[in-house]
Amino acid sequence: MMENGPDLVTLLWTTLAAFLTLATFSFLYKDNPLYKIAEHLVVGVSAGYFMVLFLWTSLKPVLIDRLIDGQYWYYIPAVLGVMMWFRFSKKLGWLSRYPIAFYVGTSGVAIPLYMYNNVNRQLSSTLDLTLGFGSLAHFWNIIIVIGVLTGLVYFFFSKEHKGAFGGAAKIGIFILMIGFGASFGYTVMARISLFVQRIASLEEWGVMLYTYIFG
Amino acid sequence: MKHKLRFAAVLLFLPLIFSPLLAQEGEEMQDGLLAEMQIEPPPQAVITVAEDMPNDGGHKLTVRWEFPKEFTSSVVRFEVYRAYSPDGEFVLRGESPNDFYEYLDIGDREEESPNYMPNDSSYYYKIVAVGTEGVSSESEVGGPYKTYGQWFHTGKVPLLIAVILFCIFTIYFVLSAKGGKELYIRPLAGIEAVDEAIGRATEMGKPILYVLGIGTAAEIATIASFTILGRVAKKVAEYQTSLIVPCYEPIVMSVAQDIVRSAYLEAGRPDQYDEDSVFFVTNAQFAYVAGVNGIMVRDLPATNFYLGYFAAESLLLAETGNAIGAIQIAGTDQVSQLPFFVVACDYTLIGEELYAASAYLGRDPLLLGSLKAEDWAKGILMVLMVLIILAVLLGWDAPREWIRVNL
Amino acid sequence: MNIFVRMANLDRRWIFVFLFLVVSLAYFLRNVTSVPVNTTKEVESIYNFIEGLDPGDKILLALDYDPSSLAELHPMSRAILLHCYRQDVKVVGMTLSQYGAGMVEEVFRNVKSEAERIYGKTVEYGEEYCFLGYRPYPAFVILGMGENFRIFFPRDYYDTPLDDLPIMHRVRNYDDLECVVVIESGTAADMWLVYGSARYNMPLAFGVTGVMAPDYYPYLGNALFGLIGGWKGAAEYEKLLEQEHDANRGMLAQVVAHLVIVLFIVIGNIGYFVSRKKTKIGD
Amino acid sequence: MKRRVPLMMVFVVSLFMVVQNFVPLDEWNWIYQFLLDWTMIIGILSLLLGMWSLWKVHTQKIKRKSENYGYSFITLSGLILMLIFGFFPGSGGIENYWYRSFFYYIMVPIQATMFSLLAFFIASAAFRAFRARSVMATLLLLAALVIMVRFVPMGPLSPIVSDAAGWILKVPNLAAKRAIIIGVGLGAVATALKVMLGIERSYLGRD
Repeated sequence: MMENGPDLVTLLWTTLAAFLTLATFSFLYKDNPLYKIAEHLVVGVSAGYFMVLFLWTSLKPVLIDRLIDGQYWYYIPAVLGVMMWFRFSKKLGWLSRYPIAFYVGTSGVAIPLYMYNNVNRQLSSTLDLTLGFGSLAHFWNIIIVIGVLTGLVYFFFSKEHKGAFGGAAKIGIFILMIGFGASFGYTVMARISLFVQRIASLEEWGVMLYTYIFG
Repeated sequence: MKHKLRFAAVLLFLPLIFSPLLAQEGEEMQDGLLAEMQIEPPPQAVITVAEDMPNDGGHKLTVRWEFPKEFTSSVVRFEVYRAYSPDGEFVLRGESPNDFYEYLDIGDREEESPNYMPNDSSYYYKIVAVGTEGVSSESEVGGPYKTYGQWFHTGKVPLLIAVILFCIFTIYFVLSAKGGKELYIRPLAGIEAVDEAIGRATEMGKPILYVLGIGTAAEIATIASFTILGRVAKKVAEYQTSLIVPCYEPIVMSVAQDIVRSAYLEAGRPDQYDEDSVFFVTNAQFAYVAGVNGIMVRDLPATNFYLGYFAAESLLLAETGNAIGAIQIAGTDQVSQLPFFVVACDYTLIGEELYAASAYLGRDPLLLGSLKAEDWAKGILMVLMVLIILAVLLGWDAPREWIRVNL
Repeated sequence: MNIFVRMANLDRRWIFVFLFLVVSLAYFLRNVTSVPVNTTKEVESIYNFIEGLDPGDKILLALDYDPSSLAELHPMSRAILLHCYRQDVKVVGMTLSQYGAGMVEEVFRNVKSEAERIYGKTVEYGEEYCFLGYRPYPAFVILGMGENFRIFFPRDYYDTPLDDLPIMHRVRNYDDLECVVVIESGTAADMWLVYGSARYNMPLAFGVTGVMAPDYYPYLGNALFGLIGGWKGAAEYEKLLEQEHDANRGMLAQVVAHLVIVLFIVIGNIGYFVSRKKTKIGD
Repeated sequence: MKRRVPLMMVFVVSLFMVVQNFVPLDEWNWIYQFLLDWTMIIGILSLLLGMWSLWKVHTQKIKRKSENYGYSFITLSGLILMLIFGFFPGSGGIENYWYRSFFYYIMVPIQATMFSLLAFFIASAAFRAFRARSVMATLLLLAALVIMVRFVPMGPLSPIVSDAAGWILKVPNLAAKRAIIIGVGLGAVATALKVMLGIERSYLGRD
């Protein structure tokens, strides 16, 4: 098949993909029927896609297979999940609070995790910096520590940003802004490559079309 | 030649093997013969201990053995064998280099795994020193050694202390706030703007768009956003403006529906609540963006809120919102997305400010109390940082290790 | 309307059109022309380090990525491997990426034949390079290798005992290697820092994706002696090596895109300042 | 029953989630994994609510003949087709040819293109926002400019720019990120605690 160039079916699918790519790009100009088609199509298709995917690859092995297997304790989450459906009823709608409460309750996992990742680890890695005036690198580390401290001052809510405290908070927000600018500037590279990849896929389609027509 | 000799030796001593008492003697003599041919097997390793690895569920053992150092060059490697009983089947677990007398036997928790290593079981080990000439010597069987799970992860002591201290702070300040203690809270521009933004939408007769992000209902940022949504929806109900809440996740949608309905109820306008104002779009990231952007350019909301967990869609939403001239208030705890919100939105709640906002808007003393706790924690953290840095500069490194969490 | 006011309030669609055309054009010209890439210290220091090694020296190259970041990271792996082969530096390869072993093995084989073609040398498995394969539990592996490679890698990817590989003779742990270079798309980077560099203090360099790079700049100069970030970093290395390839071809589009954006920022600012002055006078 | 039991449930589940982090025992880990399965099962079963909502929004648009209602047919047919491809007996589920083709040739290109629009939006946002209006805006602008200009060959100036870019990424960028991350950590823990203790309960709605 490949020796004879692309087959018609693949070409048609790829043409559809190219058309939808261009339709999505047309949003840059303004909202228009082509974009509306692409948008409405992708919303419907993706919602269906995940419904099917989750049912076959998650719900079946995690719940249904286990229930068939006799792991009856999995009836508890199944019942909780079904309680969500009581929302369709006005009278029994409050039953859905049970699964929601359980679901929200699992957020407790964040307490040790955030404390470790965001606080303990950051504190330790700040303290691991070698400070001093001996070398430039060590001097910059002092600046980093000052930056972290002033940044934290900015996040104080119960103290008025006035006087020396206000000055520190001001330095803090300045450092935050430099950080934001840097991240913004650095991300440009990654975003441009996304666009280049789209052009590459359009080029691929063009080549395919050309070889199909002219051989 | 070698084989012939060995064969002859075996033949010679064959009858003796049948007698267990004499068998050993025979082996010794065989060894003597081999020594004559200068192929001496390496000495035996002696297993000293197999220790349970701490801080796990009991599926790892560290085997240690002793071996005369001067024979290192006569050994290629050590092979580690393990069995469930001293005379059971010994299975090769791994190898160790010739000068390393330790092996970490890592097993799996899952019974289905071929590498399954149940906890609370006894294990027996045998070390085979593989000699350079292909002759190896087995150690005596060592054991039984037990693995067991631990009740507490000792490396996490600093983490536990941090969590407990913070809990105490929070509870203390919440209780004292409940007691009616007045708390000062510095103004936040993003929060002050909320009323004005809703008012503007009312004047223009345009809707308000509220995006909860793409997190689940268990995401902390989403939970913070729920509270803010409650306040916004109440204002919206009072001003009789319309609200659009497109959702990414069905549970988030369900919660948001409850919140908006309650807000209308609280504002005394339950009849004004439109069930379809909170709806599901899709749970594919960029399809969701396509949908929300479509809503924006067609319904032209006057005010957009983006509060919660956001990934790459942050700028796609914020730029479209900017193009339609909406006032935009954003907030997320995702550090990588903050720059885009800061650049493209009118007001941005940076990180912790998002969590604080839910307390601000409510002016609920209970919620405000926790802000005070956060400030105290920050203060202590800063003092700790400075003190430890001073200690380290003075050459005392120990405090740095005290606060380190070792996973 | 005054031209400066117009400059300050340019319709964003002009930017879109301009960017679209210019970047597309740059993309289609990728094989025709290229841009000079200015090299940075963090990449140069890796290049100079390897350049300064003696023939026969050995380095450890960990390719901890999987097919999803192949496009961005492969040019780096390729450039570093080629450089080592050119300098007759021997490479001990490994991966800590669960889905990467097969792909990484292929990377080694492909670059081997490419190096043979370009430099006319024979690059032989076991002599000039070897591939140890994948092991789970990255933290343990990195720690273990600080004692002896054979603890976690008694045998290589092809099940050959390490001692049967000439390249591994008298290589015990990090001390017997000149440096460790990690091309990384996942979380193992942090572990290389914490369990590798902090504990064993070996010279360590990273090649990471563009999104990850800003997070590792802070380690430059202390834990890391060099850092290659994304396409640009790879392009720099290719340029230093004088082996311009994929990364350099992609650079033209990147450079013009950045130029366009900078240009529009400048236009916006000029328009803003001049028109603001005018209105002030007008008031 | 309507409020107290859910709040107690939140407390118990939350507390378990905190404590299990410190207990490496297998039994605890098993419960933890089991509870994570619960969240997955509840999440997937409630997808039905999402589907229902999507269906209702678009059928009502059609019924009311509101603006652009014609496009709602596209959404609904996309949804129904995918469900048929995936669930029709004997269709092969996720291996179904049409299901996969719709994914590869409709979902992937549109989503990837949507993502790539960021290249343009990042440019227009930079153009509009990077004006030296105030000290803060100027710092933002300068930092971004230095990082972007790093790409452009400028002869003898290049090493200076690359040094400056390196410094920005290394010093203020790190300090800024760390301060935000620590703040987020404390805020998130406080919020999670408030949820656990039932102080923050807006997610339950009111009666």
